[in-house]
Amino acid sequence: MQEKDKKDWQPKILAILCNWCSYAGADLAGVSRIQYPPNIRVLRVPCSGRVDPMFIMKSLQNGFDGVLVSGCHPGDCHYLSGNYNARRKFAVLKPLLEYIGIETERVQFSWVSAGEGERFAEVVTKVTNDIRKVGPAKRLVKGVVSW
Amino acid sequence: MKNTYIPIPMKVDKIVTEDPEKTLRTYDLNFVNKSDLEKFQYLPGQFCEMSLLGMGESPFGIASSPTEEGFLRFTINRTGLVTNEIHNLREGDAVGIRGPLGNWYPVEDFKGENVVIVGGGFAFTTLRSLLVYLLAHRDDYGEITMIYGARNPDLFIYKNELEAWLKRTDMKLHLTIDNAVDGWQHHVGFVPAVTEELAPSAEKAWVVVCGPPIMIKYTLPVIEKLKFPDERIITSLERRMKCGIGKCGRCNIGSQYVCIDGPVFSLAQLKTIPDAL
Amino acid sequence: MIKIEKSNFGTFIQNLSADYSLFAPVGEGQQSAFREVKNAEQINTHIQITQNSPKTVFLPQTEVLFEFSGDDIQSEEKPAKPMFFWGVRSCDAKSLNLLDKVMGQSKQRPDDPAFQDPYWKARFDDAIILTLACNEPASTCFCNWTGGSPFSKDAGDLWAVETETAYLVEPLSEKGEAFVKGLSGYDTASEKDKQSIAKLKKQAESYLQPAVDAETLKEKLPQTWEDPLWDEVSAKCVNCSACAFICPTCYCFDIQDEGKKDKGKRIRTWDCCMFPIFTKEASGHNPRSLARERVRQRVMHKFRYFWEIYGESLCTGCGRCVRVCPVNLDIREVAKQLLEADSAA
Amino acid sequence: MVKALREEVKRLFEEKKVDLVIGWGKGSLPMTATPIFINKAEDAERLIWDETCSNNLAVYLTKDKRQLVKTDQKIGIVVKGCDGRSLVLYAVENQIQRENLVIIGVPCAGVIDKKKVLKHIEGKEVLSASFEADRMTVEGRGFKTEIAKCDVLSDSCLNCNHPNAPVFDVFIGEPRKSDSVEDVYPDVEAFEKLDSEARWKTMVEAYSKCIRCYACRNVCPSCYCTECFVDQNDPQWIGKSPEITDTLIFHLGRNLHVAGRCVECGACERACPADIDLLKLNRKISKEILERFNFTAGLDINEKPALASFCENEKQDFIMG
Repeated sequence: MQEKDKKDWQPKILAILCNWCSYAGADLAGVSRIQYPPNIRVLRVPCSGRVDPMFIMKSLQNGFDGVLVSGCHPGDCHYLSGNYNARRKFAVLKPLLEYIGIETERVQFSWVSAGEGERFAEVVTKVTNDIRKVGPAKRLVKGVVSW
Repeated sequence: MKNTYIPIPMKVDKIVTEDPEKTLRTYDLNFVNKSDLEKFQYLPGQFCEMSLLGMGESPFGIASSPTEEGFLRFTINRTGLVTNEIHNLREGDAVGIRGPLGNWYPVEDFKGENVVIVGGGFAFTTLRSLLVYLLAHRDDYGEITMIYGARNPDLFIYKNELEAWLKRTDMKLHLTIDNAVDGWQHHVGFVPAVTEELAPSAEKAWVVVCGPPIMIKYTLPVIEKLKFPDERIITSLERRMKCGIGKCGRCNIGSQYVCIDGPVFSLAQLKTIPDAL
Repeated sequence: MIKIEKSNFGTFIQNLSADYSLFAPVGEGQQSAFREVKNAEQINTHIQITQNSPKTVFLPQTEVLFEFSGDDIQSEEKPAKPMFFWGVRSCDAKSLNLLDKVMGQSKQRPDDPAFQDPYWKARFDDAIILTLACNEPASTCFCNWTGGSPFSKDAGDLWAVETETAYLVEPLSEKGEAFVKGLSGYDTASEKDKQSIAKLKKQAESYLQPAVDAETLKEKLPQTWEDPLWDEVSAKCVNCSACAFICPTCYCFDIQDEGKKDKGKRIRTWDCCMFPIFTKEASGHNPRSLARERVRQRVMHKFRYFWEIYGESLCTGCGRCVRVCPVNLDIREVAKQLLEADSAA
Repeated sequence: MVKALREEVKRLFEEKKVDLVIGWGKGSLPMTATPIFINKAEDAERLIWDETCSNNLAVYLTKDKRQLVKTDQKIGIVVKGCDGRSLVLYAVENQIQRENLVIIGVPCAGVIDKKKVLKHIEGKEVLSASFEADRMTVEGRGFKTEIAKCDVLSDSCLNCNHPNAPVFDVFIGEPRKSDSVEDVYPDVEAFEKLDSEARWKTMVEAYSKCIRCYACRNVCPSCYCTECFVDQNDPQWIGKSPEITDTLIFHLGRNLHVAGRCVECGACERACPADIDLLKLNRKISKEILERFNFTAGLDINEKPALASFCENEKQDFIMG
């Protein structure tokens, strides 16, 4: 990739949000007109427990530069324990992806409640900035794999 | 030489929804290039691989008859990835086909003889092709009898044509449904039972059976009882296919490849193939 | 028969690689395969048999059938230069001929080019195969079961024997004839060389185990169809496709689309009759849903079905599957068990 | 040892405690054992137990192989430590009826990885092999070599703390004292120290060799889904070709599906015809799970797998603060 392209490059980030907390948090950020980078595409899921690690790996393979998964704070899950189960999955997935050499910034997790519009904006800003720093995804991207 | 894996470009000309559930649709396809139309020579019983770029290919029996010029007809049941996508097509959309593939019903051998056609469900497609072909060359053939069954009246395909065929005097069409419903004026009962009841004569006759495996399984003994010789009992097999040209291996049964040695087989042939039925 | 001194081998290979895409055995053990080489140093000249057969070049595990963009379809069949294969064992040379019967030709529609595989033909028809006699067959080799032998001249365009100091080469086909004519500056093999061939041949053949007659097996197989022996032989099979993917004559493939509707490619990629989904239909029905049926299919296809169509076995006895099977399901043992089985006719 | 095993199995048949015994028999190649299924006392003579018995036989109790095992049939199964752990996993996951199973434990000092032997002798063909306590001798045409057994042990055996089945009905000989390896994952730690680019490069190089034969999955006792995610086609999760990202995602997906369930028997690695260090990723996951959740798969019949349970207050340092 050339320098020039790099300047114009905008990261594409998939935000997988749970229906009950983080999606509502994003909604609140919106109606409160809180500014955050426009780089995320939102995928709404019933619960962070619904997030199959395959979703995350497939997103990277199909060209997303990063994935953010956000759910209810521990103890707040609409389904009582969905986010606890999710947390265990992520606890394995994250170091595993790092281990094979996927930049740690690319896949991030957060808890954002329905009332935390401000926090949602902060999370998205941080993730976007992190991914900007590491640049366009090239590993695990189908057709673009590079060393 | 043209690459045989590259599909022939076609356009969807007409779509007919066959059943109220909208799981069966009939597609008339036109050739985009006239030269392809001229080259496409087929006979009833053959099939094509229909191709949607980016989605894949699926094999379908040709429901039109070579005597109907200018288009190809396919009736497609919505079951999987490709068929789902085909059901999303609209008139005017582009599709591809590869074919004609496979062998055909032995219409030459039928000449001067009686033909009994037994069909069930939406596997009726190539039987339609056969019937239209026979009717177009009506003088070449003896009596034509057709028994066609469906679970309920809604599930018959080509309903308009069925109406017309019922009225014809130069053929006999018997329709049957599994369970009686109000207003139904034809047979009631499974295809094997109705076939047994009608007992078409095996004298100078051929029988073509096509339908779901379970129907074939129970119809063949009935037909054998009617004294049709195995060589004159014709059926069309279905197997999972990919290449359609006898290479990729998945439709292999015994030493035969359903896609190139079949799909049309006589019972005599099938009896030599382990586990074909 | 011409003689290429080993001292000249480097130059010979160098010249060859200028005119052809030159493929030869490369690498050791599990990594060994036929790969394109530019010079003699890259070639593994002492290998008994490569783990990956030359099939992987003619029918690659995955290849693009065509790429599409909108309605536009582009395909590429022809390799830039014709291929020359150095050091193919006779079993593998034979396997290419067997594959050609399926891929390059069509028994059912011999005259219709629509039933020939254009990608296979583009590679195989112009390729020159040099069959290198097998001086030291491995203990897993059983080419003698199905009509082969370490020094067989039945397949290939050229035939060569490695002696202590040289490679002795003779043509087997018209293509080979023309190739040899195009060579200059090489001696003709002497009487003494020919004697050493006879000696090597005798020694090589002595390494092989006694043959089981594949033709008897072929006759026997239909009787075994319902035999409970199939349960026994298939019991340990885990239904992976290591045997098939490593087999020089397994050709089954799948066709898949990758990419999106408006831009992507149609690829083909090896598939295997050991996988349950290989034959699973959209309705959910599977004609070969049991492991026993799939193992039986594979054995029957190699030793019976192919024979019914083409008059010979589809197994060339290279022994790769024997070596690679994770549960040591040895096809030779299966064949012997089937032959000994007391199956009712 | 082998004699005791045969005697024991014979006794089990004679006392009608088993209808079928799954064990290892002599294979058709040197250094190779093969799974055997015996259904009568006299066939017990075919059983062997040595360092070549590398298959994890638990696999035959699940998958397609369920057809081998009829309901109410009493099955005896010979198990090493890791195979025994698979049986514990099966019990936890309700895949077996414990009461129908006679677990025959054998003490394991590690099995050899044939591929390592072949590398040791540079790809030459082994025609015969013999084993002594800590050495093996391999012979072929024109060579005879002695190899230290520790050089050719399967990777999975190098840091193994579980040489005996955790649960058994009969044990042949004395359970082997565990070596109590403290540092179980030195290989993982070493790899973690490389920089991200080097790790990625290693992965791409390793997994580019994959031919997608699924031998790893099919010999894996923890992989017993009736339909694997790679075989699903609507939606199709993974492209079927050995394209590197599809291949990697297949392996990662499989690794994650066996996370907290993998008993690290190494069957995948030994089965791989492409010689990929498949266990590397499984071991990374096992290490994480051990460190975070203090859990090791297949040891306790009453403990749920790590990813099927949770604690409310556990470390969540990987989640944004």
